[in-house]
Amino acid sequence: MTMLAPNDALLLALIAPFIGAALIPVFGRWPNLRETVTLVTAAVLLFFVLQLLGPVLGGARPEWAGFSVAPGLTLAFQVEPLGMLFALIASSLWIVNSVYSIGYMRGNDEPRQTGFYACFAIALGATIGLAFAKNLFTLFLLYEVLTLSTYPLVAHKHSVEARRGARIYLALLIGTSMLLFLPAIIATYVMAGTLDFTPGGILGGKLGSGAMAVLLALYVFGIGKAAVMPIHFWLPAAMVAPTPVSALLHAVAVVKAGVFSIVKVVVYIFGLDTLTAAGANVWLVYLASGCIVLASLIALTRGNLKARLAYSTVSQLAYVVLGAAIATPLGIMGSGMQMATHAVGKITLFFCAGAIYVATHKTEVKELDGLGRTMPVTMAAFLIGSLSIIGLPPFGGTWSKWTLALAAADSGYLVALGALMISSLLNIAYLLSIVGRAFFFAPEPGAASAIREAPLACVIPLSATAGLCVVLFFGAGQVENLLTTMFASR
Amino acid sequence: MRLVGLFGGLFLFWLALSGLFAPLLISLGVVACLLATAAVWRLNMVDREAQPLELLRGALTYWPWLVVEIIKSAWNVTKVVLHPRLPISPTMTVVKASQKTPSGIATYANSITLTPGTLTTGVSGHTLTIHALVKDGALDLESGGMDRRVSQFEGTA
Amino acid sequence: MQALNNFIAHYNYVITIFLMITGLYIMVARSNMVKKLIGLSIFQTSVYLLYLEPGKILGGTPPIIDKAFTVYSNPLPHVLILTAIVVGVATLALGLALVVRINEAYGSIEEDEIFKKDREQ
Amino acid sequence: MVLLTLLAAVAIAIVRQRSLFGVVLLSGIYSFLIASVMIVLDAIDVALTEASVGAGVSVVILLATLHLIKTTEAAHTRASWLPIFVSLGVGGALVWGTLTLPPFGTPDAPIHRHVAPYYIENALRETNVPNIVSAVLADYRGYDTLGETVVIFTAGIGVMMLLRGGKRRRSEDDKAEDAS
Amino acid sequence: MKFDLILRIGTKLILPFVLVFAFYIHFHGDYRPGGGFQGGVIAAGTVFLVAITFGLAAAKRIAPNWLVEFMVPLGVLIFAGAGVAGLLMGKNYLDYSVFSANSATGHELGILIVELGVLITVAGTMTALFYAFVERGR
Amino acid sequence: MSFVIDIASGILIALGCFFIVAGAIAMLRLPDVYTRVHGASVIDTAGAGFLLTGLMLQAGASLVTVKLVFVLAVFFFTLPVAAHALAQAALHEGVKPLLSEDRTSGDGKDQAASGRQP
Amino acid sequence: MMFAAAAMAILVALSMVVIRAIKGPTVFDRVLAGNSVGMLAILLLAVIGFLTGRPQFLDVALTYGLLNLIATLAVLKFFRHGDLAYDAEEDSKP
Amino acid sequence: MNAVLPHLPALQVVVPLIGAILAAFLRRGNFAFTLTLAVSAILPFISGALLWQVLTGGPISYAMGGWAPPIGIEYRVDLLSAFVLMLISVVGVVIIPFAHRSVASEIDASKQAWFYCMYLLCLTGLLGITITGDAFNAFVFLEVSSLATYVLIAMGRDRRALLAAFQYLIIGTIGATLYVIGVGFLYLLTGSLNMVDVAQRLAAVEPDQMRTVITALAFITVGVSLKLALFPLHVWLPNAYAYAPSWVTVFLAATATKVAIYLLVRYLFSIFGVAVNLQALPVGEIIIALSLAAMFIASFVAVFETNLKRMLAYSSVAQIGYITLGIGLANQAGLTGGLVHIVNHAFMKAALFLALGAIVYRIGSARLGDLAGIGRKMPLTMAAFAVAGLGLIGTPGTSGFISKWFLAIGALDRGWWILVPAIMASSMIAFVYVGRVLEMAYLREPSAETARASDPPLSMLLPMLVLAAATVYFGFDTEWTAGIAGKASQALVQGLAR
Ligand code: NA
Ligand code: NA
Repeated sequence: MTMLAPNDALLLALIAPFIGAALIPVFGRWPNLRETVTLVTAAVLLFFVLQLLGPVLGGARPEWAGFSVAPGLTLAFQVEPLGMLFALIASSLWIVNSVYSIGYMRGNDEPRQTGFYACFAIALGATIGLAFAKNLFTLFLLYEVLTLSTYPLVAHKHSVEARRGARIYLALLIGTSMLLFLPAIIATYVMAGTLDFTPGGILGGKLGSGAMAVLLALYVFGIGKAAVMPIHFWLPAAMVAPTPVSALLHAVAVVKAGVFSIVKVVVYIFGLDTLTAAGANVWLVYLASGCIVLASLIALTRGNLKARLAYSTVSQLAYVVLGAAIATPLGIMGSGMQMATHAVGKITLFFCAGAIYVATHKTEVKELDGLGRTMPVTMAAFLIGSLSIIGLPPFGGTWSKWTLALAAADSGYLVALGALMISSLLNIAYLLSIVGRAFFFAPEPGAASAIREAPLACVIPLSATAGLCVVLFFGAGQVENLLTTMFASR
Repeated sequence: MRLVGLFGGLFLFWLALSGLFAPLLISLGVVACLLATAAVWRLNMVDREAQPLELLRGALTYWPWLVVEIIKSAWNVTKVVLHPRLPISPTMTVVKASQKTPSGIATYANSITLTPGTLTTGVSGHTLTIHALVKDGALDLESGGMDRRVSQFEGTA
Repeated sequence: MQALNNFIAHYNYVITIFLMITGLYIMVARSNMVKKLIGLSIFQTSVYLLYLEPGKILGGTPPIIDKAFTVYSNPLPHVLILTAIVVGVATLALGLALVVRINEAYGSIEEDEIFKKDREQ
Repeated sequence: MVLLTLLAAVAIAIVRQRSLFGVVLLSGIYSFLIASVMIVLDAIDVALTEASVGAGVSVVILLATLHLIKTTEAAHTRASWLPIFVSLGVGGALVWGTLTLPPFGTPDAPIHRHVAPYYIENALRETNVPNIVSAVLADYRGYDTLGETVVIFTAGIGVMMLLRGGKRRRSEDDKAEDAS
Repeated sequence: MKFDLILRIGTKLILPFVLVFAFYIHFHGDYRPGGGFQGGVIAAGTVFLVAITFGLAAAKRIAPNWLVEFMVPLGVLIFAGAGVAGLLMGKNYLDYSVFSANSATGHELGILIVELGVLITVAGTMTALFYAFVERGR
Repeated sequence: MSFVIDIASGILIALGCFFIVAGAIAMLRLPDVYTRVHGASVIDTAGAGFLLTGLMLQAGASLVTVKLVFVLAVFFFTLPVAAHALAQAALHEGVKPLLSEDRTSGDGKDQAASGRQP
Repeated sequence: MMFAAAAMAILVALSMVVIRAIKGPTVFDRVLAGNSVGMLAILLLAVIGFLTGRPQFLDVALTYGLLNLIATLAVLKFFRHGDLAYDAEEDSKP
Repeated sequence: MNAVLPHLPALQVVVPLIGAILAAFLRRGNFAFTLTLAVSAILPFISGALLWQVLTGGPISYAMGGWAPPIGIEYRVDLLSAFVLMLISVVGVVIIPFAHRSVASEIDASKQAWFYCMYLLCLTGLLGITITGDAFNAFVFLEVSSLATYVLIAMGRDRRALLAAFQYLIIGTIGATLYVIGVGFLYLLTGSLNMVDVAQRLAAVEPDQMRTVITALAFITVGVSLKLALFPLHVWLPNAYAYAPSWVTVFLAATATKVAIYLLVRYLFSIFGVAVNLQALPVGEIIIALSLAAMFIASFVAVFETNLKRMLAYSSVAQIGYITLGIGLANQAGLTGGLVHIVNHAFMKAALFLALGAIVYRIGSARLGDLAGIGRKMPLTMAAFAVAGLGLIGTPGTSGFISKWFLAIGALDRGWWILVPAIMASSMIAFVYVGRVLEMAYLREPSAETARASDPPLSMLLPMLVLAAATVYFGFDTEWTAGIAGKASQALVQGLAR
C-alpha cells in the first residue's frame, strides 16, 4: 500500500465525493453503472480517509491552506482528531449505507434515483469537508451545503407530506444557522479577529462570562443539526424521507455534523478552560440533561417506529452535547465516543426499520407483533442496536455512556449523572418493548408466518452495522487513543 | 416670377429682422429664404391669394380710412363699456358683400372684425353674418358704407 | 409691520413655493392623468423660478453683451433652466403618449377607475 | 409681483377646473404669464423657450391628446389628506430652507461671485458670441445641451414607438372583458 | 361652409415669413435671444400651422414622414459628431477650437454647428410628435 | 425736437394704455363671449396700435421701429383671424349669443332674444 | 417713468383678463381671454424692453405673437373639428 | 493607443450615444441588434481600462469641451465611479445575447430598431450619471435614462405595462425635480455645479446657512431615493419590473437602481459628507430605519406574490435595503458591504430575471402556479435560478454571503448588534420566497404546459449561466468585488468630515 502524502490525501478525500456526484448523473441512464460509481466513490473516500488516520494518530495535522475569500473568511482544511473520527464514521458508514440504499431504492421501486445518489454524494462531500474544516467559515459553508444537499433527499417522495416535512427540515436548519449560528460567527470574528479553530480557543479574555454564555447559546441553538431541544422537531418531521436518508440524517452525517460542530466550537473556539473558568457552560449541562430525559419520554409515547427512533436520536444527541457542556477532556472524550457508537447503533436501527418497511410496508410499532419470526435476522440486529444505544455490554454504547457518566461525576454534575441513568431506563422501555413485541407477541391473524426477509442488499448492511456495534465495544481503545491526541499538545 | 418676388420679400424681411450684415449671416439668410420659398412652393401656395401685392396699392387710401374707423369705433365701444349702466344692445345681422374675389370678401370681413364693436361670425358666399355690440353698429354696416369702400379698394387693385 | 415687510421681501419665494405645492398636490392627489401631467408642469415651472430668481441682479440686464451695460444678470441659471424646460416638454410629450395608449387599453384615464379595472381582472 | 399673484391664481384655477380643455387653456395662459415673469428676471432666452414650449408645443400636443381621450375629469374621490400633507411637507421644508437665503436681487450672493463672472467676462472674447447664454449653453456647457438634445431625441423616438402602428391592440383579458 | 377662407388666406400670407423668422431666431441666437431650440420649435410651428389650416396631407408635403424621421437622429448626430471632430483632432470631446485656426472663431463656428444640430432634431421631433398624436386619432 | 417726440409718444402711449384698460374692463363687464370679443378687439387694435406707435416714436428710425411694425402687423393679422374663428367655433358649438335684436333672417324674429336684456 | 406707467396699465389689464380666463364661463371665454393674455404679454414685453433700455429684444415679442396665433388657431380648429389636422378636402373624398 | 487613452471617459458615454443615434437610422431590428452587440462589447474594455487607470494612477478628470472645471463640465472617474461603470458595462455585455430572441418574441418587428435605440440611450444615460462630475449634468443624463426607461417599460405586452410606465414617469419626474431643487440650493450656496468644487465651497459656507444645506441634502436624498426605490418610495418599481419586456426588466434590475444608489453615495459621502459633519444629523439613522423597513416589508410582500416578476421586484426593493443599510452605516465595513452588494445583487437579480425571461419565452407565463415541475424540463435555466436564488438568500459560498458578512461586521463596528440578526432574519424571508419557487419547480409533477418546455437556445442560456456562475465565483474570489469596493469605501469614509 503506497502511502500518499497526508496533505494530498486530505485534498483527494475532500474532492472525491464531489467527483462522484458529478459522475452519477452522467451514468444516470445505466443504473448498475451508476450504483457502481457510488460504491467506488465511497470506497475511494474511505481509502483516502484511512490514509490520514496514521499521521493523525502520530500527532500530525495534515492541512490544505486554501485561499482567502475576504478579510476573515478563509477557505482552509486541517485534520484534527475529532474531525478524523467523524470523517471515519461518515465514510465507513457511507459504504454500508450505499449498499443498503441500492437494496431499499430498488426494492421500493423509487423514482428519481439518479438525483438521489448524486445528492447523497454531495452530502457526504460536505460532511467530510465539515469534518476537516480548519475554521468556522469553512465549517459554516459546508454545514449549509449539507443542509441544502439533504433537502431534496428528505423531500424525495414529492408528496404533500414529504414537501411539508422537508420544508420544516430546511426552514429550521437554515433558519437557525442564519439567525443564530452566523451572527455568532460574526460576533466571534469581530471579537477575536480570526475564525481559526485553535487549540485552547480564541476567545480567552475577549468577553465576560455572561456574554460568553449568550454566545455559547447562539452556537448551541444556531447549530440546529444538533437537535438540542427545542430546536429538535425538524428531526421527526424529516422522517418522511426514505430510510437510507434517515440513516444519513441520524447516523452518518447530519445530526453528527451538528453535535460535531458544537464540540468543535467548545473545544477550539471557546477553549475548555476559558469556558469552565467563566462558568458559561453550566446552563448547557442542565439543558442537555433535561433534553436527554425529555426526549426519551417523548420517544416512549410515539407509536410510529421511525418517530420513536427520531426522538431517541434527539435524546442520544443530547449526550454528546452534555459531554461538550461539561467541557473537560473527559467529557469531550465521551462526546466523541458517543458520536461513534450512536452512529453505528442508530444506523442499525434505521436499517432495520427500513428493512421492515421494504418487506412488509409496516411503519407502526404495534404492527410489529410477531415479526421476529418472519424477519429473524433483522430483528436480531435491532436487538443488538438497541442494546448498544442503551449502553449495555458487549456493545459500543457501553463505553460512551460510561465515559460521560465519569465526566459528569468528575465535574460534580450530579443532575447529569441522574439524567444518564434515568435515560438508560427509558431507553430500555422504548427500544426493548419493540424487540419484545417482535419476538414474544403473537402475529396478527392471517399474517404470513414464513421467513420473508428484506432483500439481501438490505440485510447484509444491517448485519454489518450490528457487527460494528460489537467491534466498537472492543475497539473503543483505538477511539480513545485518537481522541487523546486532541489534548496532547496541552 | 412670383417665386422670385416672394424670395425678395422674405429676404427683405430677414434683413429687417437681422440688421446685421456679416457675410455669414447674410448667406445663412439667403439659405433660409430659399428654404422657405421652397416650402411654400411645395405646397402650391404661390398664387395671387398668397401674394396680395396688388392690395398694397390701394392701401394708401383704404388703410388710413380703416385706421380712423377703428379709432372711432374703439372710442364708441369704450364709451359703452365704461358707462355705468352698460348700455349695450347686441345685435346679429347679415350683410351683403359686393366684392368679386375671395380676397376682397376676406378683406371686408376682416375689416369688420378689426373694427371694434362689430364682428364677422360667418362667411357664406357673398353673405356675411355680423355680430355687433350695439344696434347702431349693425345698422351702420347694413347701410353698406364700408362695403363700398372695400369694393372701391378692390377695384383699384 | 416687520413681518409684512419680510413677507413682501420674500414674496417671490412664497409664490414659487406655493406653485410648487400646488403642482405637487395636483400630481399626488388627482386621479386624472392629464391633470397629473399638468401638475407636473406646474411643479417644474416653479423650479424654473427657483433658479431664475436668485440669478437676477437688481439693476442688471439680460446677459447679452452690449457696450452700454456693465451689470448682467447671471447667465448660468438661464442655461440650466433652458435645459430643464426642454427636459420638461420631453417628459410631457412622453407622458401624454402614454396617456393616449392607456386610454386605448383601458377606456379611461382616471387612475382610480383603472386600478379598479385591474383589480377586477 | 402682480404677475406672480396672477400665476398663483391661475394655478388654483387649474386645480379647480374639471374640464380638461379649460385646464389646457389655463396652462397656456400660465405659460405666458410665467414667461413674462422670466422677462422681468432678465431671462429672455428662457422666456422665449418657455413661451414656445408652454404656449406652443404643449398646448398643441395637449389638444391632440384630448382629441383621443375623454375630456372631463371625474369627480375626485380620493382621500386628500396624504397629498396635502406631502405637499405641505415639501413646502415647509422649502420655506425653512430658503429663509436664510440671500435676499432677492443682491449682486454679492455666492452665485454671482463664482463661475458666472467668468462667463460674463470671457465669453465674448473666447467664443465671439455676445449672447452669453448661447455661449454657455452651446459651448461651456455644451455637453449639457448635447444631453438635452438627446432627451428630445429620446422623447421623439419614444412617442413614435408608443403611438405608431399596433393601434388599439388590446390584451386578451381586455377582449374577454369587452365580450362580457 | 367656408370656415377656412379667412384662415387659409391669412396662413398663406404669413407662412413663409414664419419660416424665415424661425431661421432668424435660430441663426441669431448668438446675438439675440433664441437659438436652435427656439428656432426648431417655431419651424415645427410652421408645420403645425399648415396642418391646422390645410390638413395633414399638406403638412406632409413640406415635411414628409421620412424627412421628419430622418431629422430626429440627424441633429443629434451632427451635435455628437461635432464633438467627435474634437477627438479626432486630438482635443477633448466637444472642443470647438479645432474648427478654426483662431480659437474664438472655432468656438463661434462650433456653436453654430451644434445649434444647427439642435434645430434639426427639435424641429424634426416636434413635428414627429405632432404627427404621431394626430395620426393616432384617425 | 426730441422733447416734442417725447410728448407725442407719451400721449400715444397714454391713449394706448387707456384703450387697453378699457378693453380689459369690457372683457370683464360684458355679458357673453360674443360681446367680449369686442372688448378684446379694442385692446388689440386701438390699444396696441397707439401703444406701439408711441414706442415707435421713441425708437426713432431704427431696426426697433421695423420690428414694432412687425409686431403691430401680427396684431392686425391675429385679431380678425382669431376673433372670426372664435365666433364661428362658438356658434358651431351652440353657444347662443345674448341678443337684443336678431336681424339675420330679416324679419326681426328674436330667436335668442329670450336672453335677458342687459 | 412713462414706460413704467404703461407697464402698470398693462398689468392691470392683464389681471382683469386673467380673471376672465379663470371665471370662464364657457371655454370660448377662456380662449378669448387666453388670446388676450398673449397679446397683453406682447405689449408688456415691448414696454419692458424700453423700460430696461434694451428694446432690441422685440424678437421675443414677435415670437410670442406667432405662437399665440398658432395656439389660438389650434384651439379653435380643435373646437370646430375635434381634430387638429382635419382637412375638408380629405373628408369630401370617399 | 496613446491617442485614445486620455479620451476614454468621453468615449465611455459617446460610444453608446452614437450607437443609439445610428440605431435610430436603421430600420431593421437585426442590424440594430448587431450594432448594440458591438457597442456592448466595446464598453467593458473602456471601463476596464478606466478602472485600471484609476487603480494605478488615481482619479481621472476629463474636461468636456476643453473647459477646465468648474467653468465647463467635468467627467470624473474615481474608484467608486469606475467600479459602477465596470458593473454596468459588464452586465450590459453579459446579458446582450439574451436580448436577440427575447426582444424578437416580445417587440413588434417594426419597432425593434427603435427599441435598441432606446436601450442604448438608457445605457448612455446610466453611464453618463456615473461618470459625470457635474451635478446638473447628472440630472440631464438621469432624464435621458429615465425617458428611455419609461418607453422601454411601456413596450411590455400587458396593458398594465403602460400604467406602470406612466406611474414611473410621474414618480421619476418628481424625483428628478426634487433632485434639481436640491442641486439648485447647492448652486445658490456655492455658485458652482462641479461636484468637487461644490464640496469644497460647501465646507466654507457660513453656519447660518446650514439650514439651506440641510434642505438641499433632504431634497437630493429624497429625489435620488425615489429613483433608487428606497422604501417607502419604491411603489413604482414592482409594476415596472413586472410588466416590462423580460429583457428590459433584466437590464433595469441590474443597473438602473444601482446607478441611483451610486448617486446617493456620491452625494452623501463625496459632497455633503466632506463638507459637513453628517454624523451630527440623523441621516444615517433614517436611512437605516428605512432600509430595515424595506428588508422586512418588501420581502414579506414578495412571499405572497404569485407573479414571479413582481416577487423578484419586491425582492429588489428589499435587497436595495441591504445596500442602503450599508450606506447608512457609513463605516468602512458597512459601506463595503453596501457597495459590494450593488454588484452582487446586480448579477444575481439579472440571472434570476433572465431565468424568468427564459421561462416566459418558453411557457408564456411567470406565475408561480404555472411553473410546476419546470425544474426538470428546463434544468439549466432553473439551476441558474436556484444558484442565484441562493445568492439572494445569502447562503455561504455565494456572493450574497459576502455582502451580508461585511454588512454585519459594519453593524457590529457601529455597535448596533441588533442589526445582525435583522439582516439574517430578512434573508430568511428571502429564503421563503425563493424556496417556494424552487419547491414548485422541483418537487411537483410537470403540468401539460411545462411538460413541453425545454431549456432556451444557447444565446439565452449562456448569460444566465455566466451570471449564476459569477454568483458563486464572487462568493469565493472577492478581489474584484469586495476588494475594490473596500478600497473605494475606504477613500469615501476617510474623506468624511468628523
Ligand atoms: Na437648450
Ligand atoms: Na441662445
